[in-house]
Amino acid sequence: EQTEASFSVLDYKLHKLESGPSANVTVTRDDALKLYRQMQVIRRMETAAGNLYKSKAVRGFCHLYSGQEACAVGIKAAMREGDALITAYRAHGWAHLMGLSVAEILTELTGRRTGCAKGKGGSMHMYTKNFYGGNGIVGAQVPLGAGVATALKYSGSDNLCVALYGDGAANQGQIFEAYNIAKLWELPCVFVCENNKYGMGTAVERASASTDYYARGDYVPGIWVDGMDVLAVREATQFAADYCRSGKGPLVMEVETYRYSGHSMSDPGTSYRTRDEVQEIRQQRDPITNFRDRMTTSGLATAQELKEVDLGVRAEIDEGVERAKNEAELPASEAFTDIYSNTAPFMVRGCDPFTTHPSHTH
Amino acid sequence: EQTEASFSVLDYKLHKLESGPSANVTVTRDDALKLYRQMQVIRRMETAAGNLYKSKAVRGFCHLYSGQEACAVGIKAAMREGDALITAYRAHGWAHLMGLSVAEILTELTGRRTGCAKGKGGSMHMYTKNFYGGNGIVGAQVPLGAGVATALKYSGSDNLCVALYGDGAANQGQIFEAYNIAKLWELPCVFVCENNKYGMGTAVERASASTDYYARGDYVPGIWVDGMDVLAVREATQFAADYCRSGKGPLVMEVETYRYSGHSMSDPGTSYRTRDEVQEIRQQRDPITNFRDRMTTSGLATAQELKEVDLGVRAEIDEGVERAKNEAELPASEAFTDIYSNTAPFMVRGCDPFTTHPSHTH
Amino acid sequence: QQMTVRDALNAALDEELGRDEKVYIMGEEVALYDGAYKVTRGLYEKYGEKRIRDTPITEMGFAGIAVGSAMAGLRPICEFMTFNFAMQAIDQVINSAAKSHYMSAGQVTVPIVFRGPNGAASGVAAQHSQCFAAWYGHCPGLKVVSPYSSEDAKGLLKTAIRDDNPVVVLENELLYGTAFDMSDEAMRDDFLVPIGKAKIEKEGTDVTLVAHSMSVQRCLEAAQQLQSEGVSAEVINMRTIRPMDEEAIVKSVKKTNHLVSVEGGWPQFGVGAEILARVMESEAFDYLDAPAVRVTGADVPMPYAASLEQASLATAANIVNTVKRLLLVENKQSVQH
Amino acid sequence: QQMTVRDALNAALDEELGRDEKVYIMGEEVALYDGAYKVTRGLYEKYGEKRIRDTPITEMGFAGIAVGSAMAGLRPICEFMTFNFAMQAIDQVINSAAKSHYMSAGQVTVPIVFRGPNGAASGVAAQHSQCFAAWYGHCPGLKVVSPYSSEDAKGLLKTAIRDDNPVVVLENELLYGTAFDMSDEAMRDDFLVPIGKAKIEKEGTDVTLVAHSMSVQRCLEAAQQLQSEGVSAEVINMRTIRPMDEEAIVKSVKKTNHLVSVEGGWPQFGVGAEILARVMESEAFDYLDAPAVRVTGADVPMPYAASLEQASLATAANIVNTVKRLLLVENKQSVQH
Ligand SMILES: Cc1ncc(C[n+]2csc(CCOP(=O)(O)OP(=O)(O)O)c2C)c(N)n1
Ligand SMILES: Cc1ncc(C[n+]2csc(CCOP(=O)(O)OP(=O)(O)O)c2C)c(N)n1
Ligand SMILES: [Mg+2]
Ligand SMILES: [Mg+2]
Repeated sequence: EQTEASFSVLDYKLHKLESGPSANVTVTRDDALKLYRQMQVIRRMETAAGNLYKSKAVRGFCHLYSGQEACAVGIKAAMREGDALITAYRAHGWAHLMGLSVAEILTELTGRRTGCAKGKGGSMHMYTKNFYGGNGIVGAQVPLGAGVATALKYSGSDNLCVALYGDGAANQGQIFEAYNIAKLWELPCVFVCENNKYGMGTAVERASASTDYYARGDYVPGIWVDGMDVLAVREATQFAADYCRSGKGPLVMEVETYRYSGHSMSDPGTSYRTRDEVQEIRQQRDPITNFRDRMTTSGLATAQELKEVDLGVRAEIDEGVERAKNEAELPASEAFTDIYSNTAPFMVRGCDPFTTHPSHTH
Repeated sequence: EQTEASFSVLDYKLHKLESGPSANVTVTRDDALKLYRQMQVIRRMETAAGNLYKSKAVRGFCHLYSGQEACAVGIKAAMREGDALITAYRAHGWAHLMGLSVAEILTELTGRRTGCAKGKGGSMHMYTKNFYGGNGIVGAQVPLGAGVATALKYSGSDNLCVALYGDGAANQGQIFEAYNIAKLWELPCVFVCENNKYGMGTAVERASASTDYYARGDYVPGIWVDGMDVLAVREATQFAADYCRSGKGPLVMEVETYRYSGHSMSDPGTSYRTRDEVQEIRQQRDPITNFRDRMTTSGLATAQELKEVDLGVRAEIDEGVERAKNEAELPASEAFTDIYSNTAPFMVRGCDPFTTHPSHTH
Repeated sequence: QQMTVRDALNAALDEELGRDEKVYIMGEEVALYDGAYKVTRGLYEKYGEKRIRDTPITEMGFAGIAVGSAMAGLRPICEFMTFNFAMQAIDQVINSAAKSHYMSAGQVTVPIVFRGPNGAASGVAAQHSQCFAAWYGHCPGLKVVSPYSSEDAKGLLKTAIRDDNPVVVLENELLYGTAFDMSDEAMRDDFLVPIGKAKIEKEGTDVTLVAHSMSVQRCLEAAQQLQSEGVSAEVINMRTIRPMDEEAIVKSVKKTNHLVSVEGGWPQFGVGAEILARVMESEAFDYLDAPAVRVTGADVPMPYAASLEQASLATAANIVNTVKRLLLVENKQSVQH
Repeated sequence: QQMTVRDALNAALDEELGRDEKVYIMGEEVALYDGAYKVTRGLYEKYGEKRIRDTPITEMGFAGIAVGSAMAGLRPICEFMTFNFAMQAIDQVINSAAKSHYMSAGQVTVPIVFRGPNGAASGVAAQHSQCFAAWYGHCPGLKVVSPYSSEDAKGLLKTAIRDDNPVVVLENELLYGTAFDMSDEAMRDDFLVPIGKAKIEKEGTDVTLVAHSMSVQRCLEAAQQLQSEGVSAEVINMRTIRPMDEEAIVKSVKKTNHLVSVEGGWPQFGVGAEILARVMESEAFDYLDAPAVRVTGADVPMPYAASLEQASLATAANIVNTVKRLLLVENKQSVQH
């Protein structure tokens, strides 16, 4: 049994950087087991969320992260205590990595009392300490993330903020506005473009005049990394974080990845790409399968050990699903609280002039 | 007396272009006289506008173009019949070059019947055929210009649209959105950044993480040109126009120039830059003085001939000022027309429920 | 025959694209993907990429481009995937589209349609559920329509496309799949519904219910319930938010002497506020036997969970209870508190 | 002593910057240039560039950054050079600032102030003259204030800065240079004006005039004219748009039995619409001896020229004429038509 092993990762691409992270990455057995487990939890949780959606227990939008697990898990592994993060609506995995339990996430999706946002947020709007959501407006989270970085720098901490966005979002003007201010103010912000090849049904080349997302910060240095390789992502994030913490300002990181499901549950995801394309990536580039192979081949863990991890994951998910189905529903009164913070109680106007509700419950 | 002469201009800077315009520019005597006269009309008209403002005949904002004449005149000289243009609020010069008389412009400023927008637009909002304004919202005119280019391409013409914006505007996200769509759609649009060194009181380095405005289109090729040299601007615009007309899509052109006055009439323009700085540029780089010198030195025209031109210009301006002061004011009824195009007459609500006004005058 | 609102909108687009070469559609996913909500289904295949254009996710940029192209003579139909996202572009809608004709004293015209779903869908939470009728209705230079049925949808959209001014067409995602009867006239390709005219969906004598979009349905449900309790409600489908058909409302109030406005959006500074104010300022005021009141969405950002969302959206019960209060009908179901 | 609104705002900023290290100011030209309208004069010099930050002209970007920094614990004051430009950023104001506390069930707080001049200034035409009071007032999650006098300005801004929620402070450029009396209390650094409470600027018995910002001045002028004709007008300065002080209005109407709302913005779906609707829905309705009506800006994009602008902005004469109509006072000046 190995206590650590090294692997070579796909070459990074660099923009306005003299040197990049190491293409040879070492990982300990413990870390590897953790990374593996986290990816599995996300994969299985998304499957569970998808099933709950199909059974109509989840409503509205539900965007799954399956296929992209190495991005979140790799980035999180390089983040420090106190580092902050913000992402878009494809947020379940991140909500979990940042601290929410599977049950808190799934019960939010089904609108139960234990939901992490008391049923007010739903799939797209989950939050916890240092995790600023969950945002449903494409691109809007990026300036917000730069703002979080502003606060971190302002308070003199050496923490940073990671702001994620998709390849579709990458064309949004406000992202360029955020790049500019982040560079002028030397903000400790890692802008991460998760390039999963499509924004809804639009392939990257159809939406972006340049698909070199890592270079689109112009004067902001950038780095491209294989987003299907959790070790590469971790290494690149470590590099980016060091860069930011050293006071050099922001950095753009493109993680190239793939989304297995449709854009959201209502999208079969087959009209704008072939089933073969999806199958091929699942078979050849799956971040979990490949990492499992690396672990067993290198002797970091045995197939049996990983199977046990899988069983533990399944139990965790099963419990979450159970609670998602059986916890009590939220009372209607909950709809009228939390409109304002720290404000004297008042009566909230309901749907007719004779119907009002207290703004605070006791 | 020479019929034409050649001059060398400051080196262009190129972004993602193999080759650029010629640094040796030839101009005929007739063209030179026209360029000279146009610059003088703008310079004198702006002085007149400023004076009318100071005498309180002009209200609100009044942004003068003095110092930047070579940009507009040089660009216009390379435009073809049917080419379109849009700019921001520093629009008097352009309004004139695109076809409005000095009197139509100055009477608009003083709110008289013959004003080019019937007193509804004022300094920032002037329009005429192929000239889409005059826009008071920083940056907003750039997507509009790309839209005009969309229409030109759609209708199969080989005309193009010039969309101008300032160095301050250059950071606006919607400009990057416009670059992207213009490139994807291969629009015949020349994006022109008039870098006059300041956006209100903010020097370029304080607002822009990169001040290489000609390169900020990333995947859109760009060219830098000396905006104080009307011949350089004309030559570069000719190059850009040829590029666009050949179907290659958009191009970014940075014209480096200088604004002599404050940002608007309420800005003395001296708190964020020194008087010396302004004086030095006026003395050494003034586009009109320098061009006059070139003309006389090369024998394209005599000092006497240019003096006569100046006299003609003065008469034109004087007449405009006269009318600006003496034409009849606009009747209040004008405030209530032109809200909608081609719509049945209706009564417009005035300032109280008992006061209404016809939407159409006869 | 029956037709869904989606198909009615699609037919309107198809007919107007066929009729005028200058009409084109742009927006996210409108072409290859057939529209996020499939309103543009089949049009890309039929008209090709010159006429049906996918855009990047850059609302401000593409809305500005659409407006510019209208200024230069085209007749763009700019689809916003939902009007929530149009907030990123609202400066171009108001400052560039709505005001340019006026600022130019009529020299610039902006014949453009902004369309897409508006208001709450199901379970899409606070950022995806806002109703923008009052915001757009506030602004001179814009015309604003909000269709309910398939006839409304087809006729108003066609009129909007032919209008020489910027028209905001506020659709409703929940109605896209709803089938309505279409008259023979409405099936024709010259069917137009005038902007600025409301429609009486149901005649009645005791109370006037004025609503737009989805809320018309709530009113019709309420009217049915009220009928069974002996109250005859007249239901007015506004169809247009700006210019509002004040005359239709006044006329109805003169008959019924009671008015309730119903909408899906927030109560304060909403559509109902304007309706009540208009009635107060008009001759209808003297005919009111009770104050006019508003039924609206609750004054909260929209929550996600079903149990909470339900409490935040006006139902037929809210309307019925409100009407009974006004009419002092014996209140069988007690008013919630 | 007297103080201009500009100085009052400046004092509020200075005091709160001094009081709480987490408060900082950002916006275009707020630092080196001392503010486009000089509201932040001297603060950069005093507090330095960490606390007073110039931004590039990128409203959506810097507003988003301000909101994000509030989420992470700072208390930003985000100046918009005017609220017209905030339209480019309104998605961040509504979808990020106003809704996040709710969507997160209280986990995220957004203690931010958005401030700047709102409504018409002089001769700045259609794109620079819009009043956004009704738009922002529409949205739960926001608080919206609109000061008139120097006391209002100082007290409301200080309260807004200390509030843990997003507060939109709608100032008025035309009032910046106006001097008002300041009480001793108002000069102190602990002077606060509560959000949600209106102020009676002048007591009266015959008609209630309700207004905000600049329009309060128009009301006071009108009240004076009316006085000389024997009509006693009560003038209510709303101070807050959301939450509106309905109680104050109702109480006054119960006394005067007449109501006129006055505002600078567009008539339809404006502030007055909400006031009229509220009164109609409240107990005040039964006390009205005549319908309440609105005095507003005209229903046009703002024209540039003085002669046209004047016809588009409500004057004291509009108020006087309107009140006389309501009160059926003999109408010496005939109503315009
Ligand atoms: C401003 C805005 N425009 C449009 C949408 C609708 N929308 C939601 S997700 C999405 C695609 C985004 O693609 P990408 O950024 O690549 O992220 P991915 O879904 O691939 O993770 C679109 C168009 C939105 N939510 N917000
Ligand atoms: C969206 C927006 N924000 C702010 C303003 C206020 N403003 C008007 S002009 C200007 C400076 C623009 O500078 P630049 O683009 O360099 O143009 P210049 O004035 O130098 O020609 C600013 C901040 C505005 N009109 N629109
Ligand atoms: Mg994507
Ligand atoms: Mg400039």
